[in-house]
Amino acid sequence: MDSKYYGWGLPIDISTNGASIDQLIYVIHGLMALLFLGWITFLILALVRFRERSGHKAEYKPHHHFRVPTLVEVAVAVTEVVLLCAFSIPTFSQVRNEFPPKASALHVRVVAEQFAWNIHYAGKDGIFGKTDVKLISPTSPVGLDPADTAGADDIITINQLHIPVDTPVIADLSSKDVIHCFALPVMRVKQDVIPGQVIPIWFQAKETGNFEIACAQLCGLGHYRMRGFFTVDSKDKFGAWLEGELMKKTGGKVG
Amino acid sequence: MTELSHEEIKHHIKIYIGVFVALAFLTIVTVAVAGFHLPLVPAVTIALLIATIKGSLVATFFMHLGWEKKIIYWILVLTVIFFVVLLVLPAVSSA
Amino acid sequence: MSTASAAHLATAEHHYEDLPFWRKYIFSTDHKVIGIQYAVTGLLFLFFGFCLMMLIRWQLAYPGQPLPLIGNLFNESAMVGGIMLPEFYNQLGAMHGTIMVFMGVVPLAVGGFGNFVLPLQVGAADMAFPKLNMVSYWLYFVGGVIMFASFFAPAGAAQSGWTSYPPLANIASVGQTLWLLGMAFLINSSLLGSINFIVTTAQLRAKGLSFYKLPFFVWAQFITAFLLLLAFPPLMAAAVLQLMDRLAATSFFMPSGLVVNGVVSQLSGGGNPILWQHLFWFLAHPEVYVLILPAMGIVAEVIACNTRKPLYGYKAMVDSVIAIAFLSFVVWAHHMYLTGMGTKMSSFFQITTMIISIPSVIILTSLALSLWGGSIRFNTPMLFAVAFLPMFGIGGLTGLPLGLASADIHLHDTYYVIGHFHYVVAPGTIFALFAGVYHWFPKATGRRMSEALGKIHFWLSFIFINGVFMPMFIQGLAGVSRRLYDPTQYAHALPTQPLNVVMSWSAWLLGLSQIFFIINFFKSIFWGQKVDQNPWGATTLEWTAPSPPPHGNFTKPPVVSRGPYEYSVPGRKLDYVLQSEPAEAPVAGAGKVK
Amino acid sequence: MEALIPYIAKPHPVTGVTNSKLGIWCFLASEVMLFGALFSSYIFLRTGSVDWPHGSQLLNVPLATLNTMILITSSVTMVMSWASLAMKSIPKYRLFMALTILLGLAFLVVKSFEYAHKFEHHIFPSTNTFYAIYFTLTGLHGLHVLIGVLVNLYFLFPGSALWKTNPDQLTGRVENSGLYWHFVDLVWIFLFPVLYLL
Repeated sequence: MDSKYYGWGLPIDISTNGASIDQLIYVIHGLMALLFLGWITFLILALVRFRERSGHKAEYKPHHHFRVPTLVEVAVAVTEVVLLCAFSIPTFSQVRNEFPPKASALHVRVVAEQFAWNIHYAGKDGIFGKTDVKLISPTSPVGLDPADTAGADDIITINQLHIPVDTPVIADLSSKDVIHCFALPVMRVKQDVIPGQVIPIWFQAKETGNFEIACAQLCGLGHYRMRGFFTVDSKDKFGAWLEGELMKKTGGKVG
Repeated sequence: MTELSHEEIKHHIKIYIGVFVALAFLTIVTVAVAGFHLPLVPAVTIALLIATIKGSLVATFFMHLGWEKKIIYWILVLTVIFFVVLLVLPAVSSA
Repeated sequence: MSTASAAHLATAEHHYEDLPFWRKYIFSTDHKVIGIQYAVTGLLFLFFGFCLMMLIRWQLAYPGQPLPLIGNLFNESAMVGGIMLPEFYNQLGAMHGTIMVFMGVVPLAVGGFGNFVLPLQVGAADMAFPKLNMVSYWLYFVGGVIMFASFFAPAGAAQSGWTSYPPLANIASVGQTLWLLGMAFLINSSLLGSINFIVTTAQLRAKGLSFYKLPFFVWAQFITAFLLLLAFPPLMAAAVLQLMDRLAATSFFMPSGLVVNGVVSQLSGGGNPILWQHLFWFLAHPEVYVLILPAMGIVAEVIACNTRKPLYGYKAMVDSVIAIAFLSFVVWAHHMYLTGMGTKMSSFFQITTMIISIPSVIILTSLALSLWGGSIRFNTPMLFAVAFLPMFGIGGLTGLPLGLASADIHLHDTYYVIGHFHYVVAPGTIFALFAGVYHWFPKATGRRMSEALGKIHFWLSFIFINGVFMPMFIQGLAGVSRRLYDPTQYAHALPTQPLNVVMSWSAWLLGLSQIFFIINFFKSIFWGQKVDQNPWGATTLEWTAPSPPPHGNFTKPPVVSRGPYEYSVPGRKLDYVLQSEPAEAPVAGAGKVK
Repeated sequence: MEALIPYIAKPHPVTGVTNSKLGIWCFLASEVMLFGALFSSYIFLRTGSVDWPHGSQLLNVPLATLNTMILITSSVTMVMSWASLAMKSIPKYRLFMALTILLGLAFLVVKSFEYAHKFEHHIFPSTNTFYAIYFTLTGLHGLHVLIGVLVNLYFLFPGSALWKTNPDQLTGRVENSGLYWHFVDLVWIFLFPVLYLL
């Protein structure tokens, strides 16, 4: 975790969607600074020029109607419309609606629980094994049904999310107990994980590296230590990792 | 209301009896309609229609809203607007 | 006012004088005594909430290190060897929010200032329902005591944030049930209080005081009362549902198939946690306008009085306040962009959020433009009121990126949000409340607070409050989540950890600088400089009554024929004209206020 | 001891209402929002659920119809008690107010039979979300009926002493209590079909 990823401002952006989000944040902060500076100079000017001093009297009716502020207010309204329609709404629908085709995407299930992220990979057959709440136990965090053959090659990791670079990833977020919030700061991904619902999100990484998963919604006394490891591997390194995990699971027997 | 004369109040009492009969009748109608076990949407619309009629009868005559002052109407209009926003709330989450 | 003469007023007055102490000061029905009771209790809870925050800041600046001096005062469930436990940290966070919002700022801004100043400014003898007014104070008091006592409940006070999101709140300890009970009392107290405000403003205005001659402070309180009246009951309903969930094992907010720390939940399920969020934020957004509108009212009064000129755009400000009231009911879900909401709905709430920012900008700009052409006196209330403008400006501006769903993806539930709403509430509302205390202290006690101590209090608070909240935006942009017991666990939060030390020291020094206010406040009650009934030369009706006003306020019911801010009227000796001064024949040039 | 507050018994010349009438209507507005939030939760839970049962199968509809009739009758006797006061006839007022109180109590008795029947069959709010919202809605409504009965009891006995000193004020107060009572009846008029018939 070297520090070129994180600093005082926005963290590094390695997501395909990240650019449009960062652009909106920079543009709006620029406008806010502009508006605030102009506004503050007026305030200081007015305070100094109209301070109480001998020989100076307040005017009962200001002799000129202020046109500038109304123009500024109209300008603020117009910029807000532009920010909405040109930046925010399109980006949000891109993030929320335009899912990549399932075939070309890596599909994972993320099951949050009080104070850990369980990541469920479908394995080679690409089919998730059936899971049942009653089968959940310390050794089987997502309650994988051993009888289901599709689940034999599934891999379940705790706090370890590996994804291949330049490949779209679809993650089905669900929670076992309370509301958590799945956040990947470097991917500009953040989505509440609501128990009783499965919320699909998608993201795609542009660079490899070791990053982290954060929980952004108060979920109890262990909320602060619900940190997961998010690793973006090259395609073959990812394949090798998956293979390694399968070996670990099946104790060397062919999956 | 307090400065109504005797004749007016006697007239009002006739109205109250009339409203009572209407309410009783509409209650029986509602229960009868429910007996048909209509599909959900028509059942809801009819039931709520009847309930709204009964409600407006109670409000107009028993609660004297029929001849109330403007300030009370303003408060009720305001409340109805936000009541509707509140009822639209479930639609918000499913959209 | 019926033809009852002043004599009748005197007998009512005389009868009041010989009431026993506990009827005159404890269970009083005089709006001024109740106002002071609200204000003092509100200030005490504000200070208590502030202390909770100072503890939080220790854990954030030096995570895991024992708290010096008072560390071992806490029992085992809170601190072990002076090191704070996560449960206690979450209690501090949840109760800091609850106490500051529901038991500190609202009672001070609406209960204290509203009760004391509104009847005087509308020229009424008292609130429309004095007994109801007393009941609403004591409901608030009981609610406050329950909240305070919940710290000593087994496993401590509520610890699921001031928003108490289920299912976390449902499975929390008994402190959460006490939180819900306390909230029930606070909600009903504000509800009954708002009825009093609406009826007093609508019915008991002095003769000639039409709605558009009302001071802006009265407008702000009047509109706030409607927000309280119509927005609080949904939270009452949500509290009832959560109480049923916690006590009767219902599942309004508990979905089926929950597994809580390894145990499959036996609840019937079928509920939805999002329902609580909708009902909570349906209240909480009008609630944040309940926090800011009275502050804008106070700032408007102080600015008008100390610039010696009428407010700029009074009518535009009143229309904006009304617009804010309506819009505040249709923006609530911008707190919930990331709960899996569809793009249609998030677009709707982004649009309403942008629209509601416009009336706020209009009010802020009108207040700033009111300075132009004035003769500005920089006394302590004016310093706080003028500082309110840029501070609320920052609070408002930083709301924009949060209002845009795409930018909110990164900034949601980070310190950016904490910085945003604290800029609106701390250097915003609380600075305005300080301005109000300094401004109306002479009316309540007949003595002025010391200017020297006031100015020290202002400058120290101004510097340190910015020291606490400005770095939060930097942390927010870095993606640091809120409510983290130990931020150093996350790599993306490490670079901003030194900022936490700066912010914590600023917070403690901010705490120290309040000592100047506390000394000034209590010293001036007894030894403050005596003043007449209108020390600031203001125009509104409360300055026509003696200081402190007797029971029944005005010896002769005032008759109003002028606008609220008749300052520097050309052709007059004094630079202000009281609202209740009879209107002589229209002098050329002395036009009515627009 | 109130200072001199006008418009307690006489209406305000401009707004045309007394303080207490404006106050009671504000209170009823907040009650509309309270029950509105609960109805909204009902809709939220019902649209979100998969197998929402039909009220008519699980609940005793004839008993509820009887309860509706009781409450409607009590609304009439309530407004008659106010009309008797307006016609300055105290005995009629006492008769109708007593009837209203008895009908209110009858409603609560029928309601307690209904609850007792459910508890015997081990049906509790925790059984499923339908019963949960049923018990919460009817329970809160029943609480409001109980408070209405207590207020009316006050006006039947100690409160009516006001008749000698300030008849207009008592008439105004009984009218306000009537408005509250009609509102509680109005809530039941919507509660009955929503819970029992749909």
